[in-house]
Amino acid sequence: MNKFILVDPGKCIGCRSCALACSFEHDDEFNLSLTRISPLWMTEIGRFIPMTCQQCEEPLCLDVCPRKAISADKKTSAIVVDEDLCIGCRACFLVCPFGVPVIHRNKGYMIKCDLCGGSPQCVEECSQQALSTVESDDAALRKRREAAQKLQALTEKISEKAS
Amino acid sequence: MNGILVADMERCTGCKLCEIVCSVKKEWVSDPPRSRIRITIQRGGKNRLPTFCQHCEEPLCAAVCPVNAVRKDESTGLILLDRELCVGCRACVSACPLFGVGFDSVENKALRCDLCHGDPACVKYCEAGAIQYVDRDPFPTNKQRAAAKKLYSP
Amino acid sequence: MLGYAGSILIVDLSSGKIEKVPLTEDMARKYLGSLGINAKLLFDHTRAGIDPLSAENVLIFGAGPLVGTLIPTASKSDVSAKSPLTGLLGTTSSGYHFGSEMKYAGYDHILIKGKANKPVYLAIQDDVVEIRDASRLWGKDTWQTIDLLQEEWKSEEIQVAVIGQSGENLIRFSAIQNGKYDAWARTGMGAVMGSKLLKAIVIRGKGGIRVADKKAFKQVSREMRQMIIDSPFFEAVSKYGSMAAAGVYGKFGALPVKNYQTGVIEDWFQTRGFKVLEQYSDQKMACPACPVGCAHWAVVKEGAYAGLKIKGIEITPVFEIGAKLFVHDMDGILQCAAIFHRTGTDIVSGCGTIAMLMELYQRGLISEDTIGFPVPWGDVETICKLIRMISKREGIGDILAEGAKKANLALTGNDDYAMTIKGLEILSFDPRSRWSVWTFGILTNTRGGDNLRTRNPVENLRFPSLPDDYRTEPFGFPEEFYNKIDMPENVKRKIINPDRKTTDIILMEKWSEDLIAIFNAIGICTRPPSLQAQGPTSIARMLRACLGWNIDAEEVMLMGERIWNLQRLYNLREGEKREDSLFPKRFYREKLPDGPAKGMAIDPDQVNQMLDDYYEARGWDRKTGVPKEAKIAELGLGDEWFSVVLP
Amino acid sequence: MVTKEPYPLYSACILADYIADRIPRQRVFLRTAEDYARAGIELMLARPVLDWSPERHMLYFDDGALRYDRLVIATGSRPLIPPVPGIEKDGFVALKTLRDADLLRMAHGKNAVVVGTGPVGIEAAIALRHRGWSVSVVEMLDRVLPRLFDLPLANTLKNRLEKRGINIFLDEKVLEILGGTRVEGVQTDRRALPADVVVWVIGMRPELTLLNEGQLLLGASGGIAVDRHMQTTQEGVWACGDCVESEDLVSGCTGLFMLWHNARLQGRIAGANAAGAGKRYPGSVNITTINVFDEAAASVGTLASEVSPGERKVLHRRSPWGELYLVLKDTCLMGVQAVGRTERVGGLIGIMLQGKDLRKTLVRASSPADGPGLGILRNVRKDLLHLFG
Repeated sequence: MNKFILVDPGKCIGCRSCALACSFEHDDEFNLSLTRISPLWMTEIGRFIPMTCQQCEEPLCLDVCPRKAISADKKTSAIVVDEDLCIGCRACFLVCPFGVPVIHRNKGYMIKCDLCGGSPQCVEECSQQALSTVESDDAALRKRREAAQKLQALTEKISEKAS
Repeated sequence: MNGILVADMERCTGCKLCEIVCSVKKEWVSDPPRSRIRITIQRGGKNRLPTFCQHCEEPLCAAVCPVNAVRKDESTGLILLDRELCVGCRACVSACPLFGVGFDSVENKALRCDLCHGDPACVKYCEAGAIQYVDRDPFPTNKQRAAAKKLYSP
Repeated sequence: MLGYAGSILIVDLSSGKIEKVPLTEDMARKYLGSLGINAKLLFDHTRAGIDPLSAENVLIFGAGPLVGTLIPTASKSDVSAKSPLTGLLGTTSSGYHFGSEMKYAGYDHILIKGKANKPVYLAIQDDVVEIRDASRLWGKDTWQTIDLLQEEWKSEEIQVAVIGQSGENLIRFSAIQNGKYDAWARTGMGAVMGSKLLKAIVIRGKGGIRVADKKAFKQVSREMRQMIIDSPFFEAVSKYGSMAAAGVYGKFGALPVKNYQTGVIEDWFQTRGFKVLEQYSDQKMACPACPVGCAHWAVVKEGAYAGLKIKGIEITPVFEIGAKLFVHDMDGILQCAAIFHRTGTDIVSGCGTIAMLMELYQRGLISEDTIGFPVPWGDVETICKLIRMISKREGIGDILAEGAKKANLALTGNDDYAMTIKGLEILSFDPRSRWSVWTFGILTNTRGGDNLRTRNPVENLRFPSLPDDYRTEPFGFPEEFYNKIDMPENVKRKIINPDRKTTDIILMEKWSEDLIAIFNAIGICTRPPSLQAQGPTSIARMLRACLGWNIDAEEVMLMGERIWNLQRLYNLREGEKREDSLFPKRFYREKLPDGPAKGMAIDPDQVNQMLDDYYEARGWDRKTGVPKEAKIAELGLGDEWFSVVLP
Repeated sequence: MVTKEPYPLYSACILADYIADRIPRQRVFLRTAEDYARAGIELMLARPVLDWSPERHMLYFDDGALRYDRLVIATGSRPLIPPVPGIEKDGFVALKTLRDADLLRMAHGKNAVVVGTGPVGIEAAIALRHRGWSVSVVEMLDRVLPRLFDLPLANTLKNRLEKRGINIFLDEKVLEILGGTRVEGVQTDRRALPADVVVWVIGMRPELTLLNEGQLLLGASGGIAVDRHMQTTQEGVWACGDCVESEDLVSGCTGLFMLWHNARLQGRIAGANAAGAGKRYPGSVNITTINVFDEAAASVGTLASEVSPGERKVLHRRSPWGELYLVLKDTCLMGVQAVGRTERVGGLIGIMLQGKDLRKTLVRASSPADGPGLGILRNVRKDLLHLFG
């Protein structure tokens, strides 16, 4: 029942507020190379896609860490990094299917989304509601509900046409 | 110049050309065991894993070296080995969690990738494109882009 | 320095010398940021009367103190140089990511002087600045160049300022492209870059910007965002971008149809109004930290231009190509816009020049033989061909490349059909049908006939405003909005009349020019939602939180006035006269033939009177427009003033 | 910096190489006096501290005293020498310092006896063999390197040592050092061995002679107890190196882990924290590598003999390029020993740290991208699964 940041790429307008808020919260400066969330512009599909940690249920990064520096936070259930243990070997980056863990340029340890200890700043700064914090169970539920609504809308359309 | 090697294990064919190229470039002899990049072919040949130095930020190999022969070059961030100082104790070989350090049993010294000073030969010769030399700068990595492409393409 | 990156990068292309000098706190405190410091640098680094396309000219990129932070809409950067088109101050803003990337790389300003001996591009990665060979890029269009550079740098994250063939061939209205779809377009900055044989600037910054007070900063940036969202125009602009206004001007009969021959197009709203947007894409695109996201991603799905992908169905290309050149459909408009972007040409000036040619052709003042082919209104292929010819200076393109005014003179011996002010082609709506702060502003603008340096923060587009009373403009906002306007009470009472029916154009002009100068200097966008949300008080708050300065609203407005006067002094130094502040002749001579404003023309006497009053209000000499000594003393611009008055 | 050593920092780990003449003497040094001067450190060599007063913040020498605001104790370890008769004789060397190595190099004769088969003992034996001595090794326990390897791998190494002409006597206890003023032999409970030099390396103890009773809290293992920030129980006093007790990152046990890299990291952290930083020591990683006549062997984690027989599982694999020995407790990886390709030890540390059920890990390891550690395990997957039943 991990909490994570749900991304709605259809709403993102690529303003990078999330990325700026992220580095500001964690490092007190606006620095896009220290951000834990990056909205990327994908020309092929004409969408911005904010990429951030999915807080996997069984994270590969945690499995491969040669120093056990990655663990699930007890309070927020976010997958977090122990700065003292991390040796910056990038093994987590290599195995992460999303390429999310990155090395802090100045401090030498890995950084990734830690849900800001429970209230993610990127979500708060997103003016388009493209980001939201959800429990993974909720997400599944919401997806199902959306699908149901689409179906309903479709049937209504058809019945309108028929009448 | 500020880059690292990244291996695409799905693309690696296990041809070991990189090992030959590396040993020839660095040792002037075709001797794959003396290459700085190694392909570990797992049982049955199903999985192939190119391994090489990841140039960790706080490397264990430097920590265990009893003679300070491994040091971090502050300007490039590379972990470099001073072969003059190395006494061949293999502590770094054992300590590296990522198979990153090799051992030259001819000269009795550790072997470590120096990224050919920004122009890695293994990358140039890899036919399959399994080894890439990428910017180590985090924001936003091409890998994230590739993942996003896969995730959301129709 | 907090907020600022703290350095100015000076690159001398002649000698290859690259230098990083600190941006002093004194300079920042006096000229604030991009627009202001750019003007100061231009003033100091060039002699009076230089040839804009010579090695003596300098090209300056500047990003303001709030750019790169989370302050909503703070993303604008400014490019300045002596303009090859007007011979006066060249200055042009653009949003997108280049400005913030400059700051991340550690530079508030980049000043390029001299001239390379072969095509080069400038590669900036934080402290590592290199002048690299660009022979293989020379001759390529901007999109190809960007693709090649992204491939070379193995990253799509690099920010690129690049010129196309237009800049290379010194077209006087060529643009510098800011990425593929944005541009520092006006006043011919691309030609200055081209004259230096500088094909592109690639920038990649990994540094950060720190601010003075984290807590206060967070609070003020969130409040500002909320204020923008609460603006009466937010919904429309965030939904339709600047296209929200396209329909309104159509209704006023203020469209620049066929080079301002008329103001009306019957099917305007159906073919070129904001509703058309929905057929192209639902993807909005924003500049950094902007909650509005006024640009739109457009994909042409079918027809002759199927597959074309471009950002920004915006009012400018739609007005310029759709009305001025009379292109009927959005596909065609997008196709023309893409060619403008690819060749690196200013859409406004380009359309103004082509429209001039088309009108000459329509009136039989120029024959098909001279051009080589017919140039009927609204033909997309002809327009694209003309843009390409201009960008390569081929055939008639060589004459057109000099800008509408010079080309008109060269072709017919007079400039009757060149719609320019101070040599710069004017844009958008017809001043005869709507006289407002904006209209008068294109006359007083320091860079010539362009409106983006004067926007009335309380402009209300619901009312047509016809020029029987030149002094005032309708106000028309509810009381609560009046109370919200960020303006000192005494100023507010002077500008807006007591029963809140009208605003005083002259006083509002001065106010908004100073305010917009500040907006541009700190890098905040001038689109209506942010314009209505922010004023000197909120700007002072943001500067306090960000820079740690003890600054109040009064000082902010004084800075704006200083920047405006500095620009004026530069223009005076380069020889601007009062007589140059003149609308194109058509607006005085010809009445609008139809539409709601049928029969209207501009009265030259009224305009003259307005200018007198405006100079007076600015503390300038009533007749010559030279700033008076008292005003100069107040602003602390003594050195600059003496170099102009006693050269 | 105050030390009783007459030399600036040198590497104790490579004394054997120096003894074997594989490196010149100056290479043993890692720092020169100038290095300290350049860093602004006042170096006081050969100044043994005789007494310490934590209350008064004073250190006392035989000829003076020194006041401090903050203190970092890094006194290291001393050789463990039980009261065996004859240890005062010439030719008896407890190999610990550079001076001991110098003594050993200057020794004359033909026969050497090394007592103790820890890494130092084995390396010393090899080094002496290189110098042409006839070497015998005496070990009290049933195998060489008893704290690093279980019997199978220890036997492999023993064979290798014997093949190169080193005599090894296991399960023997030294009773007496024979001779007059000079060492002439060693008497064990089974035999008498001729010896011109005796190298005594049965272990190390923390060097705590400086401390008076109750000044600092000591741990169960006898080392100084420190918290995660390397701070002792005294305000303003930090301690690091061989003299402190630390936690093993792999097993979680507290103990003395006298390894160079642990000491070095502790030193950096203690120093930084004494200067006001808030760094945390993650724990010790006790990986030991040893070279036995150009074949490497390495070990980390728990030995099979330390796991109760009911839970213990062992996987021993031989291949042309070496041997791998995995120690499991139920389904968790607890220790790894390797001869030959020692990088496999490092590769598996991460998996040991996770402490996860290996069956789960193996089932999940479907992607080739999951790193070297799982790669090794996958190679022995069949055997492992067989082991788990």
